Amino acid sequence: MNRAIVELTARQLLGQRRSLLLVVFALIPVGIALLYRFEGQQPNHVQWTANVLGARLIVGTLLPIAAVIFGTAALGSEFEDGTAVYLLSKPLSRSRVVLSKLLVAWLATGALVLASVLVAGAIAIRDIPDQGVLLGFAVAVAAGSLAYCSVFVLLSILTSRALITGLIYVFIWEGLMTALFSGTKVLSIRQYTIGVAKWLTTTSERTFAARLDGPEALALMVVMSILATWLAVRALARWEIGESG
Amino acid sequence: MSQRDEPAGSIYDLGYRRYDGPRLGRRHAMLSLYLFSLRGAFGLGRRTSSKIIPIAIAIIAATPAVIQLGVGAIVSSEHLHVIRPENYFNFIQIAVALFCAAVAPEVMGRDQRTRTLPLYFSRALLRSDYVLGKLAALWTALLFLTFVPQALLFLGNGMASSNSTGYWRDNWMDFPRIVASGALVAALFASLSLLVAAQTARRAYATVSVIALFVISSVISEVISGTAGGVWGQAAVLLTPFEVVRATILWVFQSNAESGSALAQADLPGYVFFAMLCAATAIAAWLVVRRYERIAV
Amino acid sequence: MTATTERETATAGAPAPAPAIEAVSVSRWYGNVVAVNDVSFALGPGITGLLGPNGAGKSTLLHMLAGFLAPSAGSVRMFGETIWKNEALYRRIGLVPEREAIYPFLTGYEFVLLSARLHKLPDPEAAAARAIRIVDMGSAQDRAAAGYSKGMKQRIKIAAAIVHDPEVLLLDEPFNGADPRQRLHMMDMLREMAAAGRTIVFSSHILEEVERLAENVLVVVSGRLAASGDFRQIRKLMTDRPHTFTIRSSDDRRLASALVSDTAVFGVELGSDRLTVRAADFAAFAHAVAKVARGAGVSLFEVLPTDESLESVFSYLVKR
Amino acid sequence: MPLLSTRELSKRYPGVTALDGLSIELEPGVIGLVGANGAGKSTLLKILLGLLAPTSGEATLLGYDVRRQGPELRQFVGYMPEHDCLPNDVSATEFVAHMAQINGLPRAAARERTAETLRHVGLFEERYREIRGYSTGMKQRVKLAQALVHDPRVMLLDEPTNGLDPAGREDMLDLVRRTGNEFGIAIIMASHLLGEIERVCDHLVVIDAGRLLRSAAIGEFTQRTQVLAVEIEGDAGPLAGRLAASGLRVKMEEHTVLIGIEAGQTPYDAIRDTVADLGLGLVRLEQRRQNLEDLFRTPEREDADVAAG
Repeated sequence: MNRAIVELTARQLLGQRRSLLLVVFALIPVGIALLYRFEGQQPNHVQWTANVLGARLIVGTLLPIAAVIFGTAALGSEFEDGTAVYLLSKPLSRSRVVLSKLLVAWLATGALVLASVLVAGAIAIRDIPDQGVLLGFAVAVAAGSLAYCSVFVLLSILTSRALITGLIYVFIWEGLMTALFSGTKVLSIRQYTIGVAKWLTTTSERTFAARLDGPEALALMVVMSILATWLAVRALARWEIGESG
Repeated sequence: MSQRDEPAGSIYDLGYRRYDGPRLGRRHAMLSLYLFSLRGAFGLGRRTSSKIIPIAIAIIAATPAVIQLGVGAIVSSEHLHVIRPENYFNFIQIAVALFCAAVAPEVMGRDQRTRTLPLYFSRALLRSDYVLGKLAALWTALLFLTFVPQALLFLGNGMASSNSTGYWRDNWMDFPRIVASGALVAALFASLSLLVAAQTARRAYATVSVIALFVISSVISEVISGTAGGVWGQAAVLLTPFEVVRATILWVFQSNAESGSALAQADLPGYVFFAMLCAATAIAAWLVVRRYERIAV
Repeated sequence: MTATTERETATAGAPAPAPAIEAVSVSRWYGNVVAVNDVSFALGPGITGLLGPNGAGKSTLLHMLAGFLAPSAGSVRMFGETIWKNEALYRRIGLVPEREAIYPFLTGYEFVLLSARLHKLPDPEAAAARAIRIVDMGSAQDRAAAGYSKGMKQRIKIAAAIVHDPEVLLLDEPFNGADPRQRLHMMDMLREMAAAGRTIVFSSHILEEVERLAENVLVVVSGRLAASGDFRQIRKLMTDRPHTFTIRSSDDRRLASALVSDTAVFGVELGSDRLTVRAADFAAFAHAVAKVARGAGVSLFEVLPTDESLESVFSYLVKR
Repeated sequence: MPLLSTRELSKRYPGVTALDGLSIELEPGVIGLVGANGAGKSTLLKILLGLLAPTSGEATLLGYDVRRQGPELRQFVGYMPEHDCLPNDVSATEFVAHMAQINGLPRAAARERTAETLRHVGLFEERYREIRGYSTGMKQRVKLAQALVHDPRVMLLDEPTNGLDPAGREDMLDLVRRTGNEFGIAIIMASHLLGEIERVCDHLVVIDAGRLLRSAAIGEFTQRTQVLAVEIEGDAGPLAGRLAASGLRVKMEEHTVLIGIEAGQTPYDAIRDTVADLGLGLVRLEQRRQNLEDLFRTPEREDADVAAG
């Protein structure tokens, strides 16, 4: 890690209009949780919180969108703007550049989504025992952010169209293909995240179900994160400037 | 040169020539911009790869009409109307959304991306003319999805009918309704997607943002409808352009929502949706004009 | 200093230290397109101008020198070490890229400080302040870079590139966007840095500036090295091109007939108010002209060489 | 009617004054516009083009008020920006014809003039290809063509040679010169390269800190100075020493000796003879001209310099 790069990236990611947009996004689950609290008609709060708020809104929408935006912007925007050369022409190893960028993307995504989970969840679940749903999603989201970000940082080194590619992965692959073909779940960070969340709860299968077993989901998530990070380090080490500069 | 027997031969001046013809001003400029953008929306005059997506989506949007006509021709039954005009949008809504996502950034952000805006704004054109020309272009392009297939379907149905005159007499009211609903749908989608596309010069961001607008508004609307009761649950359908458009079309055709659908549950009067559509279109268009009035070039 | 001692031990026994920059049979191709073709040169302290038409391979070459592109064949060395994938060498290199992009949210000072911190300088604040003073950006250092003009961006980029006091400075089109005053200032600055023993390479399209600044030029044409060295020496090597002078004098006609008989001259043309002389040997003519004029009793008012500029050398090399 | 006239034209941004009460009057011609970065050059161009509204003051171009008669005026204005401004997925023909129509030309006329203008700027077969594949030089030509296609009465060119290599630069300058002289279109050209201005323009406007520094014919900026420059092969020291000893005021610059001429002095023969006596090679002998660059140097001029030395 390099402190100067970490600070730079933090300002890069947080000081822009898109971050404000993301904060608005993160407030949407909170708003919906409020609505649920005062106008809701569902009898089972744990079920609603886990399935609708947690799995659908947060893990299914907010988390991947925040991760794809922060993850591809952390390093990708440097290539796009032509500022990457300032980092790469310094006596520090390129693996440090990647790790510093990844760290900030992860922290930004994680903090935003975690805040949304905890606040919205606390509102929705009310005061009954929550069967570990809040804790489960909090931990799962923190881990899921890392997996998503490492993949998106890798994408941003490999292609200049990382944002589009990332969204295709999120919406088409994870959203559509996994719904149609169950086997693709082993390549879906969304399913890993839900699997980990489920593992940490004590809910019944009828209240809240996951497609992957907890240990299996966690193992896949770890493998995916490490692999993506390793590939990103390797790709940046071999990176060459484009013909246009 | 008056003598005929002189050998014929002249050297012409190929130097710079002045232009003394008419200069047609703002209206002509706007019209040219409109036509150029409309052509660009379908990739005409561009490389093949820019034509594929818009034209493919337009074909997809026409497919239900073609199938219905085909079925009508084979079965030759007056009463086999799989697709009623008021339901046509349900078949093509995804195509319309994708078309907006693919084409709106092409229509709107392109000149910002390539920094062509200063060339437009330093010509015989006002900034508001520019935006209105672009809006009109996307609106017209969308009519090829929301109106043209249905108009063809209507005409085809009439001609395929064993009793054409009777068909026209019974159904003539459908035609103005098709026109009105097609125009309204196109207007809302054009202004909303241009508003999003106008916010960024980067094409990928614009495409993604347009899709995000449609997906996220649908998810939110659906979640709220399923979660909350009362006024909130009712009003949730107003949050997504798809339901607003669907309901407005039903209102134009004086028809009712299918029982069990979100609209049926919401049970709001049709004019509310029509008003929502008009208001959203106008506000979005105004915001785009405002953005371009202020944009520094 | 550690880097220097390491190098010294590595090359212990070698008589001469390795040149600051050395390209050994460097080629680079993209698919079937050869951008740089078997180029070799060595550069030491002083200012070198890198010239070439658009698309001749200048940027590719500069990017290879900067370690941003791997040569497809051959090697690029700095102080005897390969630059490709050798981050440690950046301690001794400063780089000013062509694109004007700077982080828009940083102030000029923060940008230079970032560079100093990434170099892990012991006192980054002092180094940043010093570099900003050199480029004379003190008055704008606390403004966000988003509001800088092109010339200001160039200067702050140079400050960031020299913050660690590098021995080698590579600049890609450094004068782009600079106004006349900034150009003068930047030229003086580069001259001073070269005088202090640094190796400076810059690319430029503005031949007048290269002519004034660079002692040494590298001319790249179609991916090949077309010429290198002092351009005046290069001009002298072009023996198939006569040197032309125009002369104004008190009596052009008499001077003309006197010059015709001189061996150095092979053509004289009498114009309305001046004389055009073609000579095979530049130096021989230069040595002859004053003597011949004195012999003929003619006063010389003006003697101008007409195709000795870098511009004419360059266009000759490109069209060859 | 003057080409351009501004009265007390100002543009202020929060904290920055780009134009500060600029008053100028210019007759048609090829006019160079020079100034330091941030001196207000591009602000002036943008105000004339209607891309920016002035804070106060007035400006008329071709007799039209730039603020109140913008669209009418701009039918007769061509603008070539400094930056890239071309879409890359259409052909030059298509783009330039479109721009002609945006400027009010009917379709048929737009097509005809497009073909002709592209020929003028030197684009031939390639004009039907996508702009994406063009070289920098070709793109600059398209940019010039779109500014010229509607036969404007005045063209505003911002750094027209930006990014061009020496040959491309030469071609572009030639085009600009022809446009101004042969086609009779007034040109206002902003550039940082004084050499270019000197070659192309017949009038120069210098702006500094948002105010008019000087506006005059080019010739007035490049008058001869009272300094002779003698460049020789090899060391100039001995020559300088001899000439100084003979009572001339001299100064040395590498291979060149500068000699200040006082009224009535004609040191030509002395120089010739000294060079011949010392057996030196005479490379260059000329009376120095004032340099446009001197405008941007610290105030002392070369004359004063030599006089002092």
